[in-house]
Amino acid sequence: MSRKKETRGSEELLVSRKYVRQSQLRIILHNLRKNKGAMIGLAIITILVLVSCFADVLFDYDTEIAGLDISQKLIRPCKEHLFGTDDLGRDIFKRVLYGARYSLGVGFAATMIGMAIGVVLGAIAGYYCGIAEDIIMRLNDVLSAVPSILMGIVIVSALGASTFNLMLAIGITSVPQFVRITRAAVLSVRNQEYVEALKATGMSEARIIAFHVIPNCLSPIIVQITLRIASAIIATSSLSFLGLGVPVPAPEWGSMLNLGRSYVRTASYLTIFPGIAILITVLAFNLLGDGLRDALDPKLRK
Amino acid sequence: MEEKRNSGMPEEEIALELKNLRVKFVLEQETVHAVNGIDIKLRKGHTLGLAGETGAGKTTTALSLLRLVPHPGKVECDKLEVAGKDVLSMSQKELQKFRGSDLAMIFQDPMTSLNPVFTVGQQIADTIMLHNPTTKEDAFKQAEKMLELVGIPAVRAVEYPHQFSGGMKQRVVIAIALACNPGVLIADEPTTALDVTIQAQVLAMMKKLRDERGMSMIMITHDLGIIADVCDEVAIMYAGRIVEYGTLRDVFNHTKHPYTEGLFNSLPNIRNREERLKPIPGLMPDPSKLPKGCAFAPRCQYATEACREKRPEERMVSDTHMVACTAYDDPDFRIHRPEKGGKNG
Amino acid sequence: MKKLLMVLLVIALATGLCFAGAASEKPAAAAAVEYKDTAVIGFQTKTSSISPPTQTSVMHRLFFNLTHDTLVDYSEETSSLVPGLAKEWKVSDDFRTWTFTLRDDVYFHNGEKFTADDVLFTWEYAKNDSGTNATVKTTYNKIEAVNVIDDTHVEIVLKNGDIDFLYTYSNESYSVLNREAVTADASKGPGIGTGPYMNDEFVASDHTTLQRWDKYWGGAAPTKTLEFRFISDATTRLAALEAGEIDVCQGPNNTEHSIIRGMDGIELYVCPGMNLTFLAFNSEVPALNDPNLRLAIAYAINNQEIIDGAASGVGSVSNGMWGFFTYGYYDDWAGAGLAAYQPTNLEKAKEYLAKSNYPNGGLKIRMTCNSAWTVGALQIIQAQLKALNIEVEVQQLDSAGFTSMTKAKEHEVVIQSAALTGAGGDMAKFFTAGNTANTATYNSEKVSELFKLAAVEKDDAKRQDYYKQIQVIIHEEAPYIPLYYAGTGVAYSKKVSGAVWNGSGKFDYSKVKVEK
Amino acid sequence: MLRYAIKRLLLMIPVIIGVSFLIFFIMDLAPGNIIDTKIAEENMTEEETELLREQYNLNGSMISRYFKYMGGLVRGDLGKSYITGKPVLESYLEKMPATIVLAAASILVSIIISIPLGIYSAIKRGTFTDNTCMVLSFLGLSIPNFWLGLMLIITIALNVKWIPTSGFRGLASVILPAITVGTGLTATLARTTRSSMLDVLNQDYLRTERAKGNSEFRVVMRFALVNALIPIITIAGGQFAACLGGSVLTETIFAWPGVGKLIIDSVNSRDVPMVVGCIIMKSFSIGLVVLGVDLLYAVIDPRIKAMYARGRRRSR
Repeated sequence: MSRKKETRGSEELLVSRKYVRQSQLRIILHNLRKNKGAMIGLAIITILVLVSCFADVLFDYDTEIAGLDISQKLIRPCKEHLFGTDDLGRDIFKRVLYGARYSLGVGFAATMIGMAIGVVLGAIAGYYCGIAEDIIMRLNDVLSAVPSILMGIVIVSALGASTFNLMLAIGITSVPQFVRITRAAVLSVRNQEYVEALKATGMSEARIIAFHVIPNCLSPIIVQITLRIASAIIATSSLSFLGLGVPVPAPEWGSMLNLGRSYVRTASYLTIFPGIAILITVLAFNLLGDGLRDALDPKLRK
Repeated sequence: MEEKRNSGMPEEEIALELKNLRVKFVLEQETVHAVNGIDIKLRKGHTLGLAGETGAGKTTTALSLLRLVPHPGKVECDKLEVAGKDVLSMSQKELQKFRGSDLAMIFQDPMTSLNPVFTVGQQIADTIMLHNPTTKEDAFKQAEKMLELVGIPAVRAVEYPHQFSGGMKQRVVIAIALACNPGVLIADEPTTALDVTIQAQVLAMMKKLRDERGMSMIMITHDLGIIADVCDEVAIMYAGRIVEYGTLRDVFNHTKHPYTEGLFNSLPNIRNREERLKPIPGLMPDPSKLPKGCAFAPRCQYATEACREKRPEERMVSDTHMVACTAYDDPDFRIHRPEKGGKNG
Repeated sequence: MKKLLMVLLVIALATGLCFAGAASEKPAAAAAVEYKDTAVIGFQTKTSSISPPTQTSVMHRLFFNLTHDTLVDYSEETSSLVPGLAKEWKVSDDFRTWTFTLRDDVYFHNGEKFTADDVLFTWEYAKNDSGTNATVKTTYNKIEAVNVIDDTHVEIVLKNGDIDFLYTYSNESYSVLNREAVTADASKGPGIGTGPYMNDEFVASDHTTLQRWDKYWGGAAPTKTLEFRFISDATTRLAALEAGEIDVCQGPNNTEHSIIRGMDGIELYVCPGMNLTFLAFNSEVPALNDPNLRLAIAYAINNQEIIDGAASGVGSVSNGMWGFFTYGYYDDWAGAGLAAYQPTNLEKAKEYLAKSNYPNGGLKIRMTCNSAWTVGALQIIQAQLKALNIEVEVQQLDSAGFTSMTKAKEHEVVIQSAALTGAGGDMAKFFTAGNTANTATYNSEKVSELFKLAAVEKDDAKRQDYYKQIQVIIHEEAPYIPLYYAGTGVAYSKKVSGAVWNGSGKFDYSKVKVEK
Repeated sequence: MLRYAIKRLLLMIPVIIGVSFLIFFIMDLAPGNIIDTKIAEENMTEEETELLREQYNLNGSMISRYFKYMGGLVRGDLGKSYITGKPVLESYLEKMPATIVLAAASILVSIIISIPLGIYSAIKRGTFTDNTCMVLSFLGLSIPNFWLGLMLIITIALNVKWIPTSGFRGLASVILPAITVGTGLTATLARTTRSSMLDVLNQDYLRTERAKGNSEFRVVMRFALVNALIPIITIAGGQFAACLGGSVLTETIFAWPGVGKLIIDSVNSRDVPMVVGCIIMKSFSIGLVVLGVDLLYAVIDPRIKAMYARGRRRSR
């Protein structure tokens, strides 16, 4: 396909080849780096991950995180306790930092579980119209009818209360969303000519879906991921109200929100700081998600 | 609209005048110079053909006339007058009144140029309501009349774009453009997306409407056949500049510019089957890194050192024929393509 | 019989202090004070029925007290039985046959006159109706026969004697229903009673509206309409009171007591409740079937710290697994040669620990609770027991999961709260086998024997002594560790008067009035 | 069109059967049953618990209880609640008006906030305003419902006399709950609006509209928005359907007699007929709303109407 090397006019060829050599990944990273928002998001997430990993080094779990001291109960934010202390006299600042690992873990892992199942089912439903689509979509409607709290009660009681089971419970309740989003995206991509062309080349259906159809539906999926992370972290607070959250006394932001609930008027800082932590985490994931989505989507590229 | 046509003033002779149009798109890594200084003078009732390969800046020129160049394009122009109005100084309000009534445009791809969720009749009536507001029913009736004019049965006015074929859609686009009887019509490769038979019908219909209404028109295309069929004058564009401009006879029979010669050589000659095609070597230059001197020099068989250094000025070889090529500094320079039918042939 | 009343009076005086302010009877206000014709009360636990035999929870009994009457009433101020629909009553020597003289000026809300036949009908209807509450059905099954002597006299014969029968029978769930009303409309009929207010509107877990019954035998109530709004969130309920939408806010958050005291126009009334929060050690778990270990834990736990930490200080320390207002209450442990659990005594705790199977601790105990409030208490106990090197794993379940675990005896230690009543016999359910409340699976022939004896002991002193012996045994074996009585609070607008607040949470609104 | 609607309604029957079985199965899996709820209230002896087991025939297997229940369901009888004894359908319908009013008001709030935000950030793509709009839309999702609800009550309801703090008392009382639920939905709807507007703004026919002489405002708000409506309606419809299932936290905070609180309370007290009945009704109403949204597509986009006319909707 490439033209015979032309002596004259060679510099144009060199010029136009500039785009060929850069690999797809470098272009994506290049665009990502350009997007300031995505960089801010990435920076916050790396800080959070670092804090989560080294929390054990920073704080000693038993004394500073779980150790309670009633005499230090409900102190307003001051020098020693930046965020004040909670109703059992524990320092909120340390608990919020330490809690990063739980909320980040639960939020991210639950969304990944939901995405893994949801995207696969959604892709199949979207690609193979007809019976497969009807079955999967109807099962999906059935699954989405189960209230998330009931799902939490059953999973936690059947498998015991642990952080992983909490992730499983929240993950499963976010599957229907992913199935619907992926199906809609795959449906619109499936009719494109290039999918027929690929079929014509005899490529197996699985490969077509995995390497050509899904990558083109990444945009709505990434948006859904970032949204689900937010609702996953918030869901832990309603689940921990019923005792289904991360086992006490772990300082998970959702459960801290829930514990501070009856102090909204008297000691609002009990809920404000975990709330802000959740807001920052959710924003970071979304700025990164947006940046990634725009970098990946050729249509939107300048 | 009536009184403008028959006033004898010489200016009225000029339907559209454009002086030194320059358009560049400023991106992060590079700046794309799409149009590098274009002058157009379109006389009333005449049709100017704007020819050139893709990427020569034809569509950008057309959009600049309507001041519709999308972000991040930067338009600079010394003068732009249409039907005696200075378009450059127009406010947004005035521009909106101007577009569609004084100057209208037809786009290349009919498949995507019509709003999918409104009926065809509605879209035409909408234009009418914009410029000469009347009752809804009346506007719809006028729309139906327009459809008849472009050869579509009025009864289909209530149908949606997806129920029309490519050719029919282009007729609707034309109907929309002509709904308010514009003085000047710009057609940006109106038939490129259509197959040949439909192409001939659409062109015939456009010519008939143009002659009936005495409309002046700019026909943008890369197909020299269409230019020969429809246009009175021709402008050959290359890398954002007009390299040759003149009447049909000037450019077709007394070709001066090597690039124009190259274009003609790329056309198969029906009469002489054995003749070998001589395509122009190389590709259009990268608009962000235009070479010094003549942009065509790297691909021009007659290119001299001077061509690569100096930017060619525009030279009048007859009162109606202009060429921008440094080679003509040497008076007896000739291109291989023979002249046909002497001076006035 | 008279002696019985005397003793009850003594106990009542001992606890009377907290009720002194109860009846916030306004001093004779200026003559021309006008009262609203509607009082609005915000309450916190949802109700699901207007038929007395079907429900026994405190909130339901509060409503039944307004809409129905029982033959005999239990007055929480004087902790004694007072005449209701029966003017007077007498009992046979073997405490089996109870004869009542009924009032003849009582009318049901549908205009029917109240006669002895209605007492008979209520018994027959409740015994067989599927909706009747299990405990109510068991009590009615203890009755052998109801004999109507004439319109104003009725005789209730029990299968076997029970001195405390009237205590149980005075419970609002045994209110009298009207034969005609219930036979006419099975769902609305049981809602028709003889009380000061009539059932008007009832939307489950949303609101209940009662209208005044003008022909009430005890004199018409001062306020025409009582509207009860179910507002489950305490903070919102308090805000509704502040905004003037409701006149009474039952059970505000303990955490918000401090703000309520600062609000003008609003009073806060707190009284040590009748709900005892306690720990129960499942004796079927080998490690926990060791009194020394349990005593060590009892002495190590600091109840006051739990109250401050988990209940914002609203509550009072409890030193015995017995209602302080319940008949036969005994807490003079020093007198009995024992050491009280509270205030906390670490040396004694270590002493008992040394004698236990885990001399230096090192064991792990799973403590389970069923509500978000008690999780805090368990976390405090978790920290306190570190002193004995005992590791506590805190587990929270939802209420049905919790009871199914305790019923199946799969729990180790649980933290619960139970509403105690005035009847000594009522405490048997915690200490005798075959009861779901016996979460400690405690079974001692001595204690069961003592309870049986007490149930039929005519001599009051002997009966007191039996209950004392039970409490001493329980104190030494410590199957349960009492923690604290959660205070019940109520916030109400200063314009409200005539309402009677009491510890059990079963407030009496029959005389409430609200100034304009 | 009608044939398509009927087909979708018929398709709902297997869903409802599937839902009823799944919920029955899950409720059986959950620890404890109705008797444990009653025990939690007050003490019972062994005989009494045995008596109750008979009454609720809990001794039989879950399958037998399920078929007995389905027998009733086929005749349209959703059974009676274990707790109140009232028919489930009656209790559900009693809660429907409040739920519908809250759902509609919340969607209204979500639309009023999200769509302008989405369009504005689509037009100003990549600039600072674009990011701030998206961050604003995000606040709703990251602030927990109960916290926002309580703050609204304390700050607004206490100071503005005509806005009640809680309960379902006329239209004024729906304002605060609707804001609490609505802001939670803005994140999703604003993002969808933004991405679908971005797709449409690239289309050629907008250039035609501009060339006709339309003002930029009309081009965006009339011609572009109409074409971008489909994904927006899908998400808004989905959110309305979800709200029909009630929002537990907001109903708890505002003492709103909604379906969400009813379902969760029934789950907590293991009132199986009420849970299954309410969830069936909930999925039924959600199914209707989703069908309504699908039919709405045809009204907006003639291409889809054409597909409906051919019976099976193969693809959007």
